Amino acid sequence: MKREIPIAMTMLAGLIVTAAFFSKAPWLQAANAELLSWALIFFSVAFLLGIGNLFRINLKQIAMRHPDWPYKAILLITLSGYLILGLLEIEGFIVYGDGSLGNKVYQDWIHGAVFKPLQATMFSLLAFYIASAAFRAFRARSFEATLLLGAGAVVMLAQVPLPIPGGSAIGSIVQPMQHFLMAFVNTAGQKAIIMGAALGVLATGLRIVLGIERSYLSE
Amino acid sequence: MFTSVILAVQAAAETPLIDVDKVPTLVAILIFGGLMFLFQNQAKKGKEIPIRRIAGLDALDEAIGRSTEMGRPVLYVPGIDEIKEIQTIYSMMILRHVARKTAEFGTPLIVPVKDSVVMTFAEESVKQGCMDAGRPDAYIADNIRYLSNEQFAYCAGVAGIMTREEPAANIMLGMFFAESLILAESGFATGAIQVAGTAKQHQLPFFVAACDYTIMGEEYFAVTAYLTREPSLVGTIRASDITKILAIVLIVVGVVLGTLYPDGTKDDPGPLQHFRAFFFAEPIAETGK
Amino acid sequence: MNMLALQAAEVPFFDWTSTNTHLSGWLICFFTLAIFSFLYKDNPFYKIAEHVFVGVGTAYFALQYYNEGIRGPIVEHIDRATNLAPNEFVTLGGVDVDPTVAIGVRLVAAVLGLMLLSRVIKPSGWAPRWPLALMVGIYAAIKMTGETQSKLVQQIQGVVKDGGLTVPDSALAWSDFMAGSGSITQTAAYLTVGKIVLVIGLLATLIHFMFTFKRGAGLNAVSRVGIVTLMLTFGAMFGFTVLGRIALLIERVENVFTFADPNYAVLGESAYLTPPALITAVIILVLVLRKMTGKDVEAT
Amino acid sequence: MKDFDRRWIFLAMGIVVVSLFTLEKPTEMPPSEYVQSYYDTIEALPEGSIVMLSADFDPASAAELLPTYQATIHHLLRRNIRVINVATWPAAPPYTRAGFDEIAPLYGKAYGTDWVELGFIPGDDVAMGSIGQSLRSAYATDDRDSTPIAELPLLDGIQDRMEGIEVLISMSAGYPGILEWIAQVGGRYEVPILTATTAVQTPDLFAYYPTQLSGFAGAATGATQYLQLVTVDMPVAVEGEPETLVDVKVNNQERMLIQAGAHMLILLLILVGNLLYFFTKGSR
Repeated sequence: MKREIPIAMTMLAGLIVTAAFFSKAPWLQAANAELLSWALIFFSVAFLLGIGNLFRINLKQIAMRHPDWPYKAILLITLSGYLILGLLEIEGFIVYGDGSLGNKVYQDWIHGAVFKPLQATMFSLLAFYIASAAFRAFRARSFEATLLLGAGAVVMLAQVPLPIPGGSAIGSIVQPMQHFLMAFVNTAGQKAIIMGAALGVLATGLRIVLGIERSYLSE
Repeated sequence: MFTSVILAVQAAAETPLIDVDKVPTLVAILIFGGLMFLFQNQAKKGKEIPIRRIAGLDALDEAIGRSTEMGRPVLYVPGIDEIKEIQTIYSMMILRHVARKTAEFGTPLIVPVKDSVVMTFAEESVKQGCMDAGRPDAYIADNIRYLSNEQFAYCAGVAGIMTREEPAANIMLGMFFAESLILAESGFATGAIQVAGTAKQHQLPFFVAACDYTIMGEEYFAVTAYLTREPSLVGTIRASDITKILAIVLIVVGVVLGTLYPDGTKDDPGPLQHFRAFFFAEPIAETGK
Repeated sequence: MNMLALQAAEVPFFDWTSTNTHLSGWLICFFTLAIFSFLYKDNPFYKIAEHVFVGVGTAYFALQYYNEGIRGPIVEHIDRATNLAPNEFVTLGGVDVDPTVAIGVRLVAAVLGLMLLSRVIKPSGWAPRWPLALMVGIYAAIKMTGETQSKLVQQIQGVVKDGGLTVPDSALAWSDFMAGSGSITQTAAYLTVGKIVLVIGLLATLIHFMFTFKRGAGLNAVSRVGIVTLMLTFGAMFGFTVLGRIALLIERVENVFTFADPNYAVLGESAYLTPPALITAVIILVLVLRKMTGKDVEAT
Repeated sequence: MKDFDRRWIFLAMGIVVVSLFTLEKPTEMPPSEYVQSYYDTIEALPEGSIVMLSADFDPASAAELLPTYQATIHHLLRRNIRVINVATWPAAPPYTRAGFDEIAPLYGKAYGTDWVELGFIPGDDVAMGSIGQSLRSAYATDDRDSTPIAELPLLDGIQDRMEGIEVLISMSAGYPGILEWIAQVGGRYEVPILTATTAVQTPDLFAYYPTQLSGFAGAATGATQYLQLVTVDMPVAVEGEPETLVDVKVNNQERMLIQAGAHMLILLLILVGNLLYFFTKGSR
């Protein structure tokens, strides 16, 4: 019974959601709407579970005096500080001077002054890495790689204005090339990839909804 | 395709139970499902379904062989996603195959992981692989390494292993994101033979440009079926192939009809419109020429 | 270049509603430059920034999930349903439902949510499996139906819809193009060739991704066309990826330059005393000192 | 090659980007057909119609999407189109709040009747399915000050299954994003879809245009082209005035020049790297 009940639940939920796709029957639509709301709730709870994990791992490392333990402490302090501030704000314990500003003033400020620069800069590092890879690893060592680099070069030249001598001449050559590449060749390749991926999703989805695939239960 | 039948039944019952626009999708799911069951059963009963060899797969053995000759370790990166991602699960199956090979040759196998759950799966796969080779002693627990849960920190850690321990073969199979570029580049700079594979097409350009062999997109799943010979996987691949043939037929017929009879008239909308109405439940346009 | 600098000379020290203040300027510049310092070498500044990033990021996400995924659909939903006037209904997917039923059903979801939480206490118990099983079923079904429709059926439909290889009436004749009117991409010849390439490329790539057929010379040749199509596609993706990555860097540099305005300077209006300049100087100084004292032995 | 310190390349990239900031030479770029259709679809909407604008990005990709996001808000409000804002990425709502707080007063628009912020909704694909199935089931309150959504006048005309919504626009940075909107909403209900995407996602979109996607502004290039279209009849930038959309446009055009410089550097690096590779390969 330990496995049968969950599998039955998976199948029932999956069949209702699948049926609601094909039918406009009102009771199916209602069941579907409620089930989707349930999924949102479970999704959120599952995310919050991860925080417990983060605390456990980092507290352990601090206790064991891991070489990086002061940084782990910074992590936990910022995490709990922001959590407490945000909860107070969401639950309405913080009164603003100007009530018209909405209920996320402090959260938004920290988002803009701390989270935004950190995340954006973290990803902007990739501009440097791509430059380094261009020099050290992108080689026209095979027919395939040559085609790839050539197509990439055409796109790179055609996507920007070229403020150099002869730039407009280069532009008038690469732009039609890019158009052809994107509108026809790329479309063909993308469509084939998309259709293949859809078949993969279809296979997995069908196996789960019909209760054949059970690996997700055996963690 | 069966739109007309369903319309007739619904008209008789006077309640629209099935959304007509969605009938082609329903038919597609039913056809694919039927094929999948058919071929899975065939494969289970032992019917031989051939799977073509993929260049990247031969390269796996070659890369391991070369590491052995040079007396240097093999590095296996199983992607950076969690175990819920299907590519990670498949990567664990391939890891077992790689571990068997390295155990046979007596070559060390280093597996850095980003997720603690994936780590337990990786340990299990490597152990199994060593058992398959009849060399349980070849399993070295320290070589399955949890580096960091942070994308770039993990990446820096793997790059560090590449430069310090100089593996002669880097095998990267699984779900990759932006770090694919850094991994492929660091590995190339050390001169290792690199085999990479992912079904995530956005990262494939970097692998193709910087790796010796690349297993691209759907090939990734076929590799798994080829190695494991798991009947359900093989049957699924066969079902996908047949579905693709059906898709190709539909496309060819549609394109030919559209080219031969581009314009319909008001009285006779033309073969293309009938074709689309029949197969895709599309309403026939009122305005012919 | 237009740095979007504030024209008002008075930059406030701190204001909850703006990030164009002294305090946020220092924070933004510190975190940006600390992350960039990783390009030189792993160092304490980067580690501080990295751990703050994880801490703040996780907390921010958690608050969003709590507010929108638990508070909204459970607490506020039930609160709203209990406060309905008599004879009013809760609308669920277009159907009017009695409030007590709506509340009851949502309470079941809340209990299942708690069962999922029980993983904290007993990770291997049976309780978390129920909500997990429901989640997997719902997710699989919605993916399967939506993607089969949009990525398989409608993709085939899209190719067929074009009306084969015919070109629109608006297409330009080749002679007109040679006479100097319009771009080559509008000519009928170009569009026809393009459509042929599209159809052949698509079919060849689909055939390349077939694995369970014995391969002869014919199939191998078709497969080769598929590979060429794929490589050109990946090349296009490669070009666009470069475009995107560089755009991110430009924005970061621009953002830091905003605070190089003397209005943000401390102790006088000199560009040398603005956050970017001072923080860069401190980071470089510390990195040099660490190198001299041999504290940065661990290589990246 | 093995001993080459890649930090020299990092330095070169840094120098190119920083030095080109001194260039002040905005260049016009002709709009592509895809960006033109994005613009035209919004232009063709009748006044007073309702559009759903989904913010599916976070700070990591705001550099690419924020200009188009701001321009789209301007475009919609200027044409008296009403906007329902949703988000499937948790870090997106602050951009929505900031954007509308700044832009809406310029056109005299009021919260609740001209625009609403429903905020983030968890669940990726499921979230989109839920919004499409029933906006009222998906959201209990708005995100601005927790007003129950039944009290928002803008939502009066909205029924389940996307009825009442003329166009769905996604500012998409990846998963979940435009491809999921197409699958979960575009494929199920008959609502046209527009999108602005990051560069990485742009090549995917060609497979969906024009049948499943009515138009798109892809990458920094698409953003610049769209900004040019939107600002055609806007007053020119005034020195000393607060930031206007025209400033954003000029700024984006200037960014494209830096972009061009960086592309040249990358192409040069690929070229030199390959030459070195082929010459040293012979001597090995």
